[in-house]
Amino acid sequence: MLLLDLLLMLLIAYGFGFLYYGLYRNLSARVHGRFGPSLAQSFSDSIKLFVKEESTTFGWMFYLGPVIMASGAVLNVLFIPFLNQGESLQGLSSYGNLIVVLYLMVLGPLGNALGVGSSGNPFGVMGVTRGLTRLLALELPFYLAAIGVMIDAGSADFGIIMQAQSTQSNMFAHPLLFAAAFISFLGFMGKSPFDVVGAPQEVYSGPATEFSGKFLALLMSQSAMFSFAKLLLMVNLFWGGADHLGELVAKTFVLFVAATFIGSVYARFSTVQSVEFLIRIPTLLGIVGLALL
Amino acid sequence: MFDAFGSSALLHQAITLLCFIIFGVALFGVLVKKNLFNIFLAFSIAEAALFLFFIGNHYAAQLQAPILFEGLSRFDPAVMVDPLPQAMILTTIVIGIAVLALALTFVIRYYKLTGHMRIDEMDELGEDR
Amino acid sequence: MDEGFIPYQQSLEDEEQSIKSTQSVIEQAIAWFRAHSMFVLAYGTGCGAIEMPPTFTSRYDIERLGVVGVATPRQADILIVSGYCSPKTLKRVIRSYEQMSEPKYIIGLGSCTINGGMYWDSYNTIKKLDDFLPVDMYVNGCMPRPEALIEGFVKLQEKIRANSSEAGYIQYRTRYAHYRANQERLFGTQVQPRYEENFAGMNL
Amino acid sequence: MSLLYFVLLPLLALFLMPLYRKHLHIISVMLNLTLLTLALTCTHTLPMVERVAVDLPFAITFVLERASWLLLTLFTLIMSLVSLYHLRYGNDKALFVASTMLGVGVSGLILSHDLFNIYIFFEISSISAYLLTALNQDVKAYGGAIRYMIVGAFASLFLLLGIMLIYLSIGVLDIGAIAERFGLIEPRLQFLILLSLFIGFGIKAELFGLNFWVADIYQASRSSVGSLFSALLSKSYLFVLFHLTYLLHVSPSQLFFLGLIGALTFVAAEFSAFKSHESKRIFAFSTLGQIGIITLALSYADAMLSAAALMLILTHAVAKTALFLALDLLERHFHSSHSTIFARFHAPFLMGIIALAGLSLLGIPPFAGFVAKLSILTGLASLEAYGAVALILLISLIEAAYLFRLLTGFRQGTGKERLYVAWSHKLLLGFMVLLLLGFGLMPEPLLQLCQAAAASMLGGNHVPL
Amino acid sequence: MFHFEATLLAHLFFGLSLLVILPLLRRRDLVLHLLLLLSLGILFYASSLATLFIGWEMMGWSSYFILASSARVATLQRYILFNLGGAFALLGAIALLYGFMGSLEYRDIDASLLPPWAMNAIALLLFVAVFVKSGIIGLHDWVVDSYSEATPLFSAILSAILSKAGIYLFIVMFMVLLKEGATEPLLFEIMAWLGVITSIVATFKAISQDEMRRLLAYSSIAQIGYIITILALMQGFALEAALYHTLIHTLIKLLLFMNIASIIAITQKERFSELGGMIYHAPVLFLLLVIGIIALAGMPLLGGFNSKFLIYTALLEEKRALLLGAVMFSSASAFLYCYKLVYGIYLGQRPQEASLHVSPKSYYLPQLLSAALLVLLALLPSLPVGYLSVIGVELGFAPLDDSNLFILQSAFGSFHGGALMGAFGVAFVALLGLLQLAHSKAKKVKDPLDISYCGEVPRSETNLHFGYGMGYELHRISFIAPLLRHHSRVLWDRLSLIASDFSALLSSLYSLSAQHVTLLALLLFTLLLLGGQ
Repeated sequence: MLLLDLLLMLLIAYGFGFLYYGLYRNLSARVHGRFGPSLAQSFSDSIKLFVKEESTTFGWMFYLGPVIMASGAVLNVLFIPFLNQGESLQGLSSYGNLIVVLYLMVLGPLGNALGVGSSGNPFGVMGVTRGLTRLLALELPFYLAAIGVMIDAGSADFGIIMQAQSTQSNMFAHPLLFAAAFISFLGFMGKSPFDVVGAPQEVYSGPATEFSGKFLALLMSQSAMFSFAKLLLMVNLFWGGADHLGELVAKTFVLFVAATFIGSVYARFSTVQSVEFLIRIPTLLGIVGLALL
Repeated sequence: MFDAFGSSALLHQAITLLCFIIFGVALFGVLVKKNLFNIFLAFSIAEAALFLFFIGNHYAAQLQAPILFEGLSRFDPAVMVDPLPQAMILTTIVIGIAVLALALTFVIRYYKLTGHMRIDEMDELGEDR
Repeated sequence: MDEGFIPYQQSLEDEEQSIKSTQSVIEQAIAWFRAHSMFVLAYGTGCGAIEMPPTFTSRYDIERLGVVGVATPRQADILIVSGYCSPKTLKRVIRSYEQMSEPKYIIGLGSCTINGGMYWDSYNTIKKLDDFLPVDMYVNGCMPRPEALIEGFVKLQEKIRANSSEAGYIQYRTRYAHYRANQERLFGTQVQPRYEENFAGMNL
Repeated sequence: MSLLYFVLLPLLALFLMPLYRKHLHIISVMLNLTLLTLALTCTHTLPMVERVAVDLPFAITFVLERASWLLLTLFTLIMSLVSLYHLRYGNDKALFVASTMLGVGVSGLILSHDLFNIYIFFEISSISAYLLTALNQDVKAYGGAIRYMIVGAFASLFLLLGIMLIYLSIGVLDIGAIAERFGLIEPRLQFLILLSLFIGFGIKAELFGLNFWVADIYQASRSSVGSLFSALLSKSYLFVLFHLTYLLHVSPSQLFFLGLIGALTFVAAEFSAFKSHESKRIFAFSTLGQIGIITLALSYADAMLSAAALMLILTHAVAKTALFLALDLLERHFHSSHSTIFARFHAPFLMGIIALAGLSLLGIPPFAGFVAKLSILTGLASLEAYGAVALILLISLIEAAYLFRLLTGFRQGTGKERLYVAWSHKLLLGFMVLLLLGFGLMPEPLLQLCQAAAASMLGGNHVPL
Repeated sequence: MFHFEATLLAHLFFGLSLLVILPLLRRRDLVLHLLLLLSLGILFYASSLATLFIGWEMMGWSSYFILASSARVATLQRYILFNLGGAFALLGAIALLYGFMGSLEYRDIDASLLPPWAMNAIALLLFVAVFVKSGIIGLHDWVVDSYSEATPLFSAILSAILSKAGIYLFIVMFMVLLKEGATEPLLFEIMAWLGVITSIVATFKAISQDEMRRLLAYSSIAQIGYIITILALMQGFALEAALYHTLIHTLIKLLLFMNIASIIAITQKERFSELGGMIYHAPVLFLLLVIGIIALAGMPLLGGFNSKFLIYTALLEEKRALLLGAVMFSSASAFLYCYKLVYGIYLGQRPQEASLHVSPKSYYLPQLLSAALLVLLALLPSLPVGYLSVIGVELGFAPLDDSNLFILQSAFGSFHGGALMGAFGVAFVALLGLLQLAHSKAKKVKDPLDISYCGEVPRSETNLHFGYGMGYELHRISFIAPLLRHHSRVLWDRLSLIASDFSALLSSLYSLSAQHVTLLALLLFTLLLLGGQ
């Protein structure tokens, strides 16, 4: 039963991940005044990459990098409950908690970074370095917000955190923390203005430089699932989770559309700029939010 | 200051004053003279001043010399001058001469090695030597 | 051969018929996905580079067809050689092509890639790209407009769906000696590493 | 068993020199070992009083109580060790004469219970010190000896003045008698006397303000002689100074002044050594530093602190002797005592000795120096002298800085010369370090001895007259 | 009443130090290493402050003499002076305590008798001792230099074992002996923030290092910073978190330093800029290092996360949100140097094969053991909890729940190590299978230089390894740049300069001629005569 539940969660994450990814491309095309590709375009892309005739690899670590990354994403999906009540779609959340998930979020990228590094391509490492440098500023506001939420709920357990929001969601109870977390969430989603990591021309796509075929396909799939996991995390932490699947879709959709629209209209920050921005505004918001707690 | 030392207070004070003048002269020599020989000579003078001061302050005109001869078989402070200072001074003089001799030996040896005996030119010791 | 739109349309339909007849369902599906997701490495070798930004942006929006630009050859399916190539540039073009994963296709953009175009008598540009790399689709004109390029993509989509053994990358593999000889003639001692060597690697 | 042996035996050995002029080094060893044995046999008969009386009060009195016994044993031990060290280098007439005389001088100094005798032994030890300084018979040696003589003569002038004033005022010279009658003297004269004695002994005991000659003298003399100066000479003067201080019941403010001088000695010496590159000067400064601490500790006139100070005298003497003897080995090899020689030789045993003795000197466990230092610190703390504790700890860091700079000879490197160390020397130095280690690990017996000694030192005049 | 000697720390340190010593058996300075072990024994089994101090100091000088065989003079001086400075502060505290207690035995110490000022002074002195040993920022110069200049094996001992002495001292003094003392809470507050500031600054410094062992040295400083922070809470669960982290950090640093020792043995190189691409030459070492850095970064799936989790929940329970934020920030920044370590050595450009040696096999044993323990702790995170709780219980704190070894409990939630490992394992295997079965076939490049490099063909002499310079960007970030630009060493150097100026002034007094000396003596006499009455 648990296995079925887990599979269902993965399927939902995978499906909605790609759907949202397609939606993102479509929506930003609309913002640009284009029609954009079909909703399934990203899915097609990933399938096509899976069925390329060949994929270049540089050795076993390069091979394992995307696998670790995808495993990380899978774990993230499994350890975040989809719903705030009932037995189903809770995944393995009772075996972990928010702190575990916060750390699981970096496990995949670090594993992938090993793969990138083993290719020996300097551009890949540049991208990884940018990612890690940005990460150190990106996580700070999110952590501050998460700390606030945990202290407020008195637990790091997702169930209790969502329970604590049954009367008033954290978004309204702690708007500053929400703001901090949201800005940092934008960065986690890798959207503009925080998308300097994979700058296509400047650093030749960054970490993804050497990945081709099925590796790229795996990376795309995990990215879709990972995005959904991040949406879930935000929904659970600040919007009290969802009572049923419909509410979940609605909430994640709203969050996603907001992130997409912001991403579509902002220019890219350089690494230094993004670090300085994140350290200043959202971090200050977070500190003030914690002080008001 | 030295009233307690018997009746020759004035004499004692005069001797004390004189000795301290000599002592001062000697100290001046010790501190100012540049020739090593002169310096050690000054030390001798200072010592002599001290001896004089000590012996002089024990001199009492009405007392006898502390010499045991017929009729005088034991030291009697009422009759004799205190003999101990004399013994002490004799010993000290001996020591002083010994030290002076040793000092002059060193000065001579030093002069033979360096060709000078001026204290302000002694620069063989110190850091980086 | 007939000219004009109608016979051309007809020929397309004929081809579609033949695809259906020769391929299994899975192969058809694979081909469909490949045709509808094309990652393009747009190599701006010559003046054709100016035509590509409009093609990709709001005015012509080629993303509708599933065409996306990528930065590195590893991820690309299609290489657009946009105009004349000097040997210096060609070296990089060949290298980029060789680093792409199969199946991979080349679009030659503009007349220069066909016969040298206005550089027909230049001693420092190549005249016929096909001597050095297998071109799958020529889009002629000097310069061709984005519409033409889009049509080229549509045509290439059909070719991909046809999954014929005539595809350029198969040609390059099977007739490598020919291409290599031409490259060596052009570059002399400064020739690139051999394609076979690089890709005769083990299968993990 | 007579206390006179400690003075007469060496003098006898000196007078009979022509009988065995070829074997002076052996005689020296035998003599010193005999004296050491004699000193050790006195353990159970303390306190001992010996009078060579003409007629009271005209008598020469020797007193051996707990404190002086401790120092006497130490002195004979150090003399034995140094003479054993020199055994290998054969007959040396000048060294024999000077060192034996030094033995006479320092033994007499601590044994004498009579101020004039103290003066005589003061002079004897001074003269032998001048001789020891000049042993090398080169420009440095004579220059150093001359400097020493100028300063020493100055000191003896003041000592003599003090003694004369005492005798003029109260007519006695026996220390016990002086202690009884000292209060009768007019206060201003009292002060003058104390000051003269302070200048006289202070110069010789190397206290701050009066000790600016020390580094030059150590530098001028041989390293092995340095061990005698450092372990015997300055300590005996210091002992007499404080013996008199305690007996004469000086005022608390004067004790405080002595403590201040001690602290200044310590600070100035350690800072001076910080930049020095001449190892003999460094060791001289280090000796000054230890004297400063000892003076500081003794100035509190507290039983526990005085015991700790005595302990420090003992451990410092042994450690310094080991260091100076090791330095002597180096100096004989390199004909230099610049601190760079420590990095130029390869002799693991010798390096180990230097390191361990240095650690003891610094007061680092588990060596005996640590016990002394810890006792001093805890003693100071129990007197609530936290400033002194802080000062000692802070300045000890400076001490560590220069001592460990010498120890960088431990580093491996090129250009190292293999240095041969004889077995006898290894045994000797090893014995000293083992002594330090042993008393560091089992300090109780030594501490008890020191406590008893401190009690007798502070207890005033307990010798019945 | 007091059985602290039978603790995890003592056993841990003994076991591990022996382990590291094993490969050293043939070395010349074995005696000194044994002495070091002995000093640790004395430290842990002490029953009086004097004995404790003996162990402390012996540890200092025996390690100094071991270090002396390889380090520069300036480093040695720094090492011994900082250590002695800390030791003397400890000695000062001991003397102060003696002044009030009249005894140095543990059992005679009753901190409730101390007046507040004395307790605070003792606490400050002990802080100096602890901070110096732990390398709190400003007092950390000696750590970095000595770690990087020690022999590679000794660096492991230094980092894995000796760096924990400060923590031990803190626990013994503050949590056992002076528990009843009326220490000003502000002091602990300052200590907590010092710890976390240290860890942040050290983390950034670590990122900008080019030398492997300097990076790890700063990393050690940062990790010990957390422990200091958490200890400053003075709570039972915090103590357990700190001890757990101590355990984990010991394992990690042993693993990492031994790994680096192997690399140095193989390549004879110390800098990232000269290394790279070792993965295909030494894949086992690579895997071991990866285990080490993942644990160091505190990620789940390896033991490193357990202690981080405990630290975070302890801070949460105390509601120290800002402190926790800072700790987590520093912890997240650590990913950068973790990656730099593995990239700089193992990934990136290939090495020149010709100059490689063989790594001693004995170096693998400590690494394998540490790695195995880290994995085991990930699976059974509650395994050492019972052991750690013993200490806490002995000190009067409530024990942690360890009824299920798979689950690490804390007041703020729990996690199941087995579930994490299992889920990851299943996902990993499944995805690997998926990738293998995919239509696309993986082809390994024959020539490792066949990278996509803008159409260029790099040659073997092309420098592709400039990724070792990662972290350079930090110099451009306005709030990090000053941290990287300023060194506390300047301060200490200036202090030393002042001391030597003063020294020159004073030592010129000692070169005066005899006449001047007598003149000064006479002056002193006169002055005292005139003023002394």
